[in-house]
Amino acid sequence: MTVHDPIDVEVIRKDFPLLTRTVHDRPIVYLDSASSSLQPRQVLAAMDHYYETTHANVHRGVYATAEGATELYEGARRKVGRFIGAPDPKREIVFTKNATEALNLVANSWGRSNLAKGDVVVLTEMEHHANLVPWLMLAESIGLSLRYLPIDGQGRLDLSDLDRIVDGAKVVALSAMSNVLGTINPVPTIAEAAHRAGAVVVVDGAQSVPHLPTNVTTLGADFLAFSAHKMEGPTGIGVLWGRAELLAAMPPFLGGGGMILDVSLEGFTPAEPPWRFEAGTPPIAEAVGLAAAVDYLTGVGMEHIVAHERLITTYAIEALHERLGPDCTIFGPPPGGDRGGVLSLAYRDVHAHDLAQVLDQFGVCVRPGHHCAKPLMRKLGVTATARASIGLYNDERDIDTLIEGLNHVGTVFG
Amino acid sequence: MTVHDPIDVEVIRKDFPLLTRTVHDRPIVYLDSASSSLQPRQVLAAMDHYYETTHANVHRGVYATAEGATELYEGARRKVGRFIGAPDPKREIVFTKNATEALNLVANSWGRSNLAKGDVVVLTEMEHHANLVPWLMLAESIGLSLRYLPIDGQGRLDLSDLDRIVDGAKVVALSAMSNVLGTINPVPTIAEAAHRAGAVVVVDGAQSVPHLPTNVTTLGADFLAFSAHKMEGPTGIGVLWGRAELLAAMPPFLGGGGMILDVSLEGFTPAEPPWRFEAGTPPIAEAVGLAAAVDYLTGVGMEHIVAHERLITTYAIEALHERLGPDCTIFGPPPGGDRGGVLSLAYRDVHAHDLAQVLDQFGVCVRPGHHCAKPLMRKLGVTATARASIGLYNDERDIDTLIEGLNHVGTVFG
Amino acid sequence: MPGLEDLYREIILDHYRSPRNRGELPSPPAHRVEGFNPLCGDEVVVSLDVADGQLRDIKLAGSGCSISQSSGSLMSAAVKGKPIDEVRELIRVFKTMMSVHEASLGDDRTTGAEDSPAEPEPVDVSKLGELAALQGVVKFPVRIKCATLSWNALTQGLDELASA
Amino acid sequence: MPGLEDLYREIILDHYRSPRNRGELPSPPAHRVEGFNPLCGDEVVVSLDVADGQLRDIKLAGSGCSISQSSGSLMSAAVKGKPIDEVRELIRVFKTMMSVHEASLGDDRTTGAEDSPAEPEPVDVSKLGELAALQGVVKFPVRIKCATLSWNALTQGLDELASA
Ligand SMILES: Cc1ncc(COP(=O)(O)O)c(C=O)c1O
Ligand SMILES: Cc1ncc(COP(=O)(O)O)c(C=O)c1O
Repeated sequence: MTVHDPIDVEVIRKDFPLLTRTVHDRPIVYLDSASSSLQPRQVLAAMDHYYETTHANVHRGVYATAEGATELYEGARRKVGRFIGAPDPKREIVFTKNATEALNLVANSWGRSNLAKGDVVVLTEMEHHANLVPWLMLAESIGLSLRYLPIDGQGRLDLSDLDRIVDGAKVVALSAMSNVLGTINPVPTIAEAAHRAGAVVVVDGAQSVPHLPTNVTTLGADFLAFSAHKMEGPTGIGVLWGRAELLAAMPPFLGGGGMILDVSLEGFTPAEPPWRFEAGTPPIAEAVGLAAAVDYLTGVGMEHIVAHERLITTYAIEALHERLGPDCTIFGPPPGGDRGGVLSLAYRDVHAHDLAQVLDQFGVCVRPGHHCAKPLMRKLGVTATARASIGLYNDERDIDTLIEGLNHVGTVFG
Repeated sequence: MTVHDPIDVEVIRKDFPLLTRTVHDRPIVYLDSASSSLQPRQVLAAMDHYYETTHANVHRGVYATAEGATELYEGARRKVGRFIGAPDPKREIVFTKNATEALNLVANSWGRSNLAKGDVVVLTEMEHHANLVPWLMLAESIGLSLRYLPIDGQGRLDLSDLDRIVDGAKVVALSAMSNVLGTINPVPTIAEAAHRAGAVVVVDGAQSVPHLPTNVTTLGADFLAFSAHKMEGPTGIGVLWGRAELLAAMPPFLGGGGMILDVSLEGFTPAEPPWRFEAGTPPIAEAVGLAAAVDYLTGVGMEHIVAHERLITTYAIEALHERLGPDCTIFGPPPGGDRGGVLSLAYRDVHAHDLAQVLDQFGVCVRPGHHCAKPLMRKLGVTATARASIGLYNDERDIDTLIEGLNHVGTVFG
Repeated sequence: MPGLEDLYREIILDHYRSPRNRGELPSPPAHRVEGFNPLCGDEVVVSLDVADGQLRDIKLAGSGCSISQSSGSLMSAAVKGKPIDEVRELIRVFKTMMSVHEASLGDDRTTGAEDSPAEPEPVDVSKLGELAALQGVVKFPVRIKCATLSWNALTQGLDELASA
Repeated sequence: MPGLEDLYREIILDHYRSPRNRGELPSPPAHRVEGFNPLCGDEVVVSLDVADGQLRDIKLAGSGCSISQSSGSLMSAAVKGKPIDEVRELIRVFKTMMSVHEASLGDDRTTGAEDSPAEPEPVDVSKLGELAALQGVVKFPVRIKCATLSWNALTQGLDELASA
């Protein structure tokens, strides 16, 4: 059966200037979108245009460019909100510096005002440090009891004990898609159990929002965090979506300009959400860039992106198995509906660092390391993997070059 | 006496694309650099070049672009460190999202680990909310005693009681230059008294670093915070400089990837500074842009910038007095060595908002409001001022247009 | 490009120079509400004397720009002595005129077609009397918050009284 | 553009495949130090048996890439049985070869002339014996941290013993 690829990769690739560069005299093969995606020229043009025609600080100016900048910034907020199906985009989208700050904001602001000693927080064994360390820090500070949803042999969450694990929990915080295993977690199922148990559901969407159509309501999330730089947007901006009622009841996180209603030498009154959580000059140009990235992704179509990436992921898994056989291990689930385009690889007993080094000679960009998921690495029994991850601009030839490089690893390390 | 202007404004202005735009059919007159400066094309080009040739996540890749991105990012750290005379640029510069986050970092990380109930923190009556609200929040949380250095009738700090006020203080936190009054504070003198009293000195350099040559050692600072977007750099990045020994003893602020040495399901070990304080993907392109801004400012020469801006500031103050007489009030000190280019204006009894609205019709960008310094506004007996602030690209004609606009205010509100 | 004359109509400047119903009512018995515009520092204090479903008296204090002051003054003149449901209806019509998007500051109209929300319902400006002079404010989105400051405080006051 | 042969010299691959002095010494009496490379997850455990100013025995455990493993193995072979000051001197020479900038990862050489620090002192590679094979690592800045991992742990161990 041939599956139709809804994306014309040749056309898409023309939008990404970095893909025209060569590395060690070979065309670059970018397989590190899970770390950070590339940016299309439309995103760069939107930011340049902003700086060249409309830059000004937001929210406090009446002159034309200040008004224009404010409109662009608040327009970006609404656009991002609609992109994830937020019921009230204007009030529920908080711009942060990255997904990590968004998760810290939840742990600190919501956490410190709603959790007390002994309260149970449920995480999973596959969490990124961004959705782990903030809770560990909070646990150290106020004394939480942390529980973990385990993973099974194929890198899926083992839900056989779900109800018992979430029982009595105040928070269930989990990644919608693993940045190591590519597993797309059944967030709606887990959220339902969590809500039945009375817990608030915090979803780390850093990997899912760029690659899957997202609707916070069907997801069952109470909070959702993600980063622009993984979804064809710029560095320097992330997003926290939170349910309006929850945000409204939360104390500020950082203090400063823009997040207050009034300040005296004795105290202050915070502003309404989302501004309450945006202290200081926000990432204005970055919000403009993120809005352009959302337009870009929407223009291509998230459904098409899913289909294309699934095609390439399946091709990659099958080709790696066929051409490298038992020399190559791929962590995570087999191809299928819950399999995203993140391939953590091992090749014989060669260390991930060495794999990535050899692959670099072929222009292939893969990332070696623990991928900020050290507990998961321990569980998998490795210290590092070499991770190839797929974006909308990747095609079968990229996978072929990856395999060519892996074959050469065999030659070097014989 | 004619004073020589070391800057050729016509040449400088060519670098700033936004200055070619018109507003209401008039050339834009940008007098809002204290809110956010404009960006020269060199800064935009550096960021575009980065995205188009070298973008990758930092610190965890071995492939060519990841290595290049890491070098650019760490190179920016060193360049910024040298720009402010940091003794150990590599280890003492923390990139944050803005000056506000930098000050929150100090209040939270250093503050929570070094301050206890009843401890004295000294601020000034002219602080920006960014250097006020974080301390108010900390005071609310752990119970601090806040004292304020008062201002005198000319908008200078009144130091007659300095030793008594800082006596017993653990922290003295102050702005090096007021964003409302333009006052350049005698930080070295205050820092000396603070250090004699055993206090740590936190300097808000958001207004001073863009406009004055800065050396953290001669300043006597223990911490210094500032933002790129006020110094011809991009939005989305700020800087905290801290003395190496202080940073080394501080706990992390935000938790996540990049700031850890090790993580297990039970706890974590933080990395060394500065990385300990940079959780998640940092503002990489923004660091590249900030480095280009530092190059730009250094290329023009900070000494030249000071001289030029002083010239325009003096011209402005004198021309406003001469041409508008008692109709126009300028808050802050008279022209002189401690007078920066921030002019908070009142015109008759017309509200700042209306002033700015009329000025907008002349293409003049000034900012009305409390400038995130509500306590200072109360002290000055106003709810808002219209603030015209000067950058290296402003000249006498900009001031003339400002005055033309103010004259028209008289006509409208007659 | 809207000109200043759209904003600074003669009625507005008149109410700015000579605000009606200026001051505070003793509270209690009057109900007192404060409003801030965090963006520009404008403050308003609205005192309400409500009895028998009627807004018997209203006074405004505080300080702000010509738009926030004149809007408050125009509002006080329009609502004073009116039954509460008439007041509520006037608030609704006025806020519709102000396009209901003021909370976001930058409103949808200006950010391109695909960003546009459903068209706001047309407003019967004739109901508004002198208040119609504030219509020009809509062309200056940043000033909408100024125009609605005292109206929001009034709404809050009525809500508090209703739920007390 | 440096090629892989600069990095993966034969000696390095040999020490990677057959690491010398592998394991741990019972501690106490041996001194035990752990090193992490947070960037890639490499871990090393160095056990030191020091007495009478002499590094009597050394063993290395942990896991990591070919560079960190072979560097550790080469180091152990070079320092085992040596007087402490000779060990310290070897560390100094080795770290100079590694260009002392490893802490910053991106090092100054590559970011333009005005960024360059003072030239590092020239290294007498002849002192290094087989360790000279690691010279090629300098061309791969990201890998310098791998090469110095066990050396930093050794330094820390000696420092701890010296101040104990
Ligand atoms: C004196 C002063 N401190 C702090 C800040 C805060 O800077 P940012 O908004 O970039 O965090 C500003 C600018 O708004 C300022 O003028
Ligand atoms: C699953 C997951 N969560 C969180 C993050 C953190 O994102 P950022 O570094 O942009 O804050 C990442 C990416 O590194 C991720 O993959």
